[in-house]
Amino acid sequence: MDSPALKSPETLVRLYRSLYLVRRVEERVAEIYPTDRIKSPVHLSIGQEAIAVGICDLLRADDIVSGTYRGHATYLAKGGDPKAMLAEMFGKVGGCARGKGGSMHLVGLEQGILGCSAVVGTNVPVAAGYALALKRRGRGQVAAVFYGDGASEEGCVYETLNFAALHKLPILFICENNFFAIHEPLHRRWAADQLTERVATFGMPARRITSGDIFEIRDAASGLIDAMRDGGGPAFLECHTYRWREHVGPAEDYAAGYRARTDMEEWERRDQVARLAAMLPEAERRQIEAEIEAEVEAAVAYAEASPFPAAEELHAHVFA
Amino acid sequence: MDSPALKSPETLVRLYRSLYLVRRVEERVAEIYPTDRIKSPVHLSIGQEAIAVGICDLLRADDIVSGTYRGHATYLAKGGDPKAMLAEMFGKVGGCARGKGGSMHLVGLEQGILGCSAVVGTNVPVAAGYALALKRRGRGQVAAVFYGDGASEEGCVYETLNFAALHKLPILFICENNFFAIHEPLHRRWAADQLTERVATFGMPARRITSGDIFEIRDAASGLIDAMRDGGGPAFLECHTYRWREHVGPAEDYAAGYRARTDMEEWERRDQVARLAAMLPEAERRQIEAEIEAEVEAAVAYAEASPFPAAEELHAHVFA
Amino acid sequence: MSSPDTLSAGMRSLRYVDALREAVAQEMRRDPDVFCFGLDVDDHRAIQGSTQGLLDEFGPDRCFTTPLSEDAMTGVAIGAAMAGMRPIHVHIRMDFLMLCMNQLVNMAAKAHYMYGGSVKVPMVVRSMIGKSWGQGAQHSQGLHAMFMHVPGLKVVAPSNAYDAKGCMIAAIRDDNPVIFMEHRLLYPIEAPVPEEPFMVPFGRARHMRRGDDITIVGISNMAVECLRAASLLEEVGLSVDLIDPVSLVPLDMETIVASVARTRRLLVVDNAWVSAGAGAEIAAQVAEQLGGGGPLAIRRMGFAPTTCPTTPALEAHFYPNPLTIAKAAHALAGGAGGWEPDPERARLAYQQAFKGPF
Amino acid sequence: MSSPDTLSAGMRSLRYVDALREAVAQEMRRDPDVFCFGLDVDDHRAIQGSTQGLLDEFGPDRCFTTPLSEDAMTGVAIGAAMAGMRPIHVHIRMDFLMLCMNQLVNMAAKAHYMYGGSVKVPMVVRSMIGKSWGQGAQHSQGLHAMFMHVPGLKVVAPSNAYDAKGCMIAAIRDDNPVIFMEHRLLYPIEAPVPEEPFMVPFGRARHMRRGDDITIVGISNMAVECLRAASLLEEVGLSVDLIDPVSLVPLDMETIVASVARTRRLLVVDNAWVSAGAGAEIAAQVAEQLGGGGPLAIRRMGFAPTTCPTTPALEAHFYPNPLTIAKAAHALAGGAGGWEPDPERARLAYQQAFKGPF
Ligand SMILES: Cc1ncc(C[n+]2csc(CCOP(=O)(O)OP(=O)(O)O)c2C)c(N)n1
Ligand SMILES: Cc1ncc(C[n+]2csc(CCOP(=O)(O)OP(=O)(O)O)c2C)c(N)n1
Ligand SMILES: [Mg+2]
Ligand SMILES: [Mg+2]
Repeated sequence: MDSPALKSPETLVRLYRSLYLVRRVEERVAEIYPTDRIKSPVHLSIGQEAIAVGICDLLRADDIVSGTYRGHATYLAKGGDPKAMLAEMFGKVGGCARGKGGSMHLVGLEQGILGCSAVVGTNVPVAAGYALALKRRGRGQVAAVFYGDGASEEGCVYETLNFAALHKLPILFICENNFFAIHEPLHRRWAADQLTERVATFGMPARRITSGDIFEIRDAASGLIDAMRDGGGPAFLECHTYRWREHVGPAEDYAAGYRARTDMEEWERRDQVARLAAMLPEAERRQIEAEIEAEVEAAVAYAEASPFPAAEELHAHVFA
Repeated sequence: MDSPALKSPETLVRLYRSLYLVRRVEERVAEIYPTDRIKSPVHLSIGQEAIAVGICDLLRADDIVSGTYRGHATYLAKGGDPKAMLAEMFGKVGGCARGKGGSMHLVGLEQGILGCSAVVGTNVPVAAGYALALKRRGRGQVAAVFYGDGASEEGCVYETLNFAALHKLPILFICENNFFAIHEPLHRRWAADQLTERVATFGMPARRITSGDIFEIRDAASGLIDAMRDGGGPAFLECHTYRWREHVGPAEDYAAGYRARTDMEEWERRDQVARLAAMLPEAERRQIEAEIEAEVEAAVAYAEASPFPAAEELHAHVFA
Repeated sequence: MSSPDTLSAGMRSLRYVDALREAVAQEMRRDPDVFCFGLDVDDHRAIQGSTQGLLDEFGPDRCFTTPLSEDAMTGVAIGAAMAGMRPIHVHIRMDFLMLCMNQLVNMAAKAHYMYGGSVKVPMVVRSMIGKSWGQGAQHSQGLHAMFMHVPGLKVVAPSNAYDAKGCMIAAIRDDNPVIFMEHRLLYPIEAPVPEEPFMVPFGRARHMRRGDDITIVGISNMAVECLRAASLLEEVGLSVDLIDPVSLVPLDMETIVASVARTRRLLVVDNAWVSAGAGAEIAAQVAEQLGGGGPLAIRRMGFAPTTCPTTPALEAHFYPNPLTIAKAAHALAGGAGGWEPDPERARLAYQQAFKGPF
Repeated sequence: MSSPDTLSAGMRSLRYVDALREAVAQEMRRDPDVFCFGLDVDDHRAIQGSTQGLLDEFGPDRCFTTPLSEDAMTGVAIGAAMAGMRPIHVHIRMDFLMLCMNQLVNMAAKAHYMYGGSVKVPMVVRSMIGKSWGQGAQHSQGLHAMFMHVPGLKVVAPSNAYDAKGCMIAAIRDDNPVIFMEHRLLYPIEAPVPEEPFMVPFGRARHMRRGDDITIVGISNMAVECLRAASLLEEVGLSVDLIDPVSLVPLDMETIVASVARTRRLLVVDNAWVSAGAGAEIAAQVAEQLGGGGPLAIRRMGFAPTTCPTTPALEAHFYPNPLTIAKAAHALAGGAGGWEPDPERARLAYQQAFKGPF
């Protein structure tokens, strides 16, 4: 979809700003990682940013997102605070979870970011429960839940799709299909490549987007989300994408042999960060980038400066 | 399907014998139940016999079936011993599980009957695991697993369908759709009535049979099972049916108001026991019935006579 | 704290099941964020009557059944709770909680902590323990010990109608996930219960009987069975300090330890397996706190260390009962060997307590 | 019983992870019914190396990954086991066992019993406990207590390479479901291990050190941490009787009780929460058996009663360590207050033991 509205200058700027922020935060994390100051496993989404960014661009501040342990993009695209994110990864008390959650459990209720989970699939029914509350509230809010192709195999995800459709919950399910769960390719896990068709049998609109094109993703989600706000019930998007780095950690891992670098390179050619950069006037692009670089450095500085939690914090927050 | 082969006199006799046995055992159970000699909940399958009977008729002695807590038909149709079944329900040591399992946990490994389970859906992956072993053995054996429309909603059942298709396991999934889980109708549990279509997306043959016709069921299963023996992988049948009695216990429950007796009556008109009875020469039918009545009475007598297990048995069988 | 023993103004005698129902209905009236869902809560049987009337009064948005999807439904409860609602998720058997352990242990128990206090999970998970009449292996388990093991979950096991109502209201108003365990055989038993809403605070054990010779702790329905045992023991001159912990997390060890400090004898009777069970925790804490002070006689009772058999011939030996409890207490108190309470009297006492089916 | 301490003929020094791998490979060679499956067992990382080489040697029918479907895959293991195969189902984290509790508790543990002995379920469920480096809430749990609670499951927790190999072979040959818990930080630690297949019988505790002043029971990796604590205690003249139970079900209480009968002091250190945990069971049994004989000093240690935080600033206080263990033991043995073992020496001893990452 290349409709002019979707490429309005404002939209372009907003999308690029968000894409660039996610990309740069993760690249900085990867740079810092070998210094051991980040005391937490990191699951980078470099290469996959367009999905979270494209969809979150359509969400209102009072909408809700739910992501996974690979949730940096979701967190940032929904307006999460890079300072709180970095401090969390450094294990500092200024972190979004006061240092108790680390990279896999980013959270930001004020920005509508439900906490991420490290147990694959667990966030999906939780997001549906939140959507149930949104529906009861009747203010047209929606939830968007992101999960991987691996998560789509978990029983609770199927159960959730049925329940969400049955109760016409305002929730958009987004399967980020990067063809791998850790190092295991789809063909060792999926009997048939018909996930989207399967989800459609629960009686909800379901679409597969294979291009990785941020405008196509955003456009597809747009109609679905509008219908949802009016009580139309849930919808599903399967978005093909590719994880450029290793499953966990900052490096590339093509030498391991479980996948070919050429596969990545095909996706690299479609890189939405570079694509949108090229669509912007040079000066404007530079200004955005400079602003974001400053924001990222400020976040790192904040994380460094924030203290570790005091020992007594261990016993806080067991019960509310 | 009314092909002559399927209605050969031998087939007719075999099917009627099995149908009548299941029906009469359950009717006897219902009669005995109010005397409190059956010290176990009973989930009668009266009205649903044709599915188990039609499918088990195609199975070899060394094939495997797996049923549910509503498993009397599965147990008997696969050649389970009515004596051991009745004794089990009476809590006697002569029972198929030595009185330790009761009506919900009928078992008969010698006849290829995997133990039934009282936790809905749990038997499905277990049967697939057995099928995995059958495949490794390479003797053309198959497994048939029966479960309800309610069970189809459990996450582990979806997970199993994917795994079975992925590994081309020799297993026939049969969903006995009687439109209710306890008292809850489908429309309060299913977002869309597309179960069969959904299962097909796992890449296995999937068919819905709405007639309740034992020949149609048997015919549909026949081709699927043959293909399975040759390594064709799993298949799925959704069979519509109707539970005539209450969910658990011996009585009817139309007065409760959650379903109409007229719905049952429509199914009663299609009753396969009566239908096949009418297809048989009178004398032959009478003889079968007399033989089975005797078998049922012998089973009841056996159950009565069998002793209760001795107290020491409590501690037996915790570990193998 | 008022008590379930004495009928005073504003009280009626109420069955345990009706106390549960009344508590939920009153809270749903008070707070529109409370809702009640789970398999079969809205059918004519209404979970043995414990959800009767909720659908009529509050409509299908606030009282609804679910697909057979316990795992996801638990996640739904958690998510709704995070959004500020107060779900009551009902399971007709405690055994079925095994299907949602992941959500309960890995999400519900941990969310408040691992998100640094930024979310709360105020939900109630109701489940019933079955017994007898061929419930068998998969319909009879009391699995509270597993929940006691995991920080972040509260666990309640009321043994009478008064506590059932007071604990249910407290559970609904609690800002944490509460595992609320009921016992099927307690449902028909009546006790005086106030009409007004009230809370039974968690973490305060209830003294069901005062005595000096032995401390008995009875959990869930076993509190009732211990009461019968205590009356048998009275006949041979043994006085029992009988404690019902009411809530297992938080656990009122102070009351138990104070009692055992006097009696130096402890019998814990649980409606569950003994190994790494609630009784192990209570016995271990007592031993930690009082073991240094001299001899201490401790014993635990619970399910036989087997799976639960269906046949009554074996099931009879699977559970503690007033007779076996009384004999164990007698032996622990150094009573002369060979005491055999009249089984008829034990059984009689027992049947008087439970009007329900066996 | 031979032991992991002395290198004799036919032994080499082997890492824990390689001992596991060797045991599985040898059993797969011996018995074609043994197979190994679970998420990622066949990738190049091979579960930290513990399944390395199995795919090459035995092919994809006997070593294969699965979809992310832990619940159904557990059912698959059970069904295959019922059919006479011997599955080894691998989970990279013990936390993920919460996804398959229903199959483990309601099917695997019960099948032999509830089908009257007519089926067996010979399966091994391997899982690893994670620690440190931001594993956090959902990647660090030791949940063995839940399995100890349910009759029908065996539970093993080897703390060294010798026991890892011997227990794994015993587990594979066992006709029952065995929950086999490993600790990630033990993987690189070496011990002398025979080349030949051998079994370490379940239900026999291992005396890691003999002493008279206090009995310490250390579970899983805590056995190693207790060993360091014992050497610190030696310096102040306290001799420790250190016991590694090796298997938790069956549990060798005889050895533990005999030791405490001598020392009258028991410290149990677990790699898990304390409440209703393995330590509670051990402490309760000791109190039941020895409490009548005079004063008894008992204490349990384990995870802090909180969710596991990721930040090292808090995680450091979440786990027992040689320092806190030594101090607790010292206090329990009536040592004068205020003893502070040199933290540097404690840490040193600790690091010597673990070559792996923290
Ligand atoms: C329930 C569960 N099983 C296994 C794991 C181990 N694990 C962590 S990430 C992962 C792969 C998930 O793949 P996918 O959902 O496709 O997400 P991706 O990492 O590709 O973004 C696995 C298997 C886990 N964390 N939780
Ligand atoms: C996991 C689980 N959840 C709930 C129950 C309670 N229960 C017993 S039978 C049943 C209905 C199952 O319906 P279905 O699968 O359609 O089988 P049917 O009884 O109609 O043959 C339910 C909900 C259970 N036994 N197990
Ligand atoms: Mg993926
Ligand atoms: Mg049904």
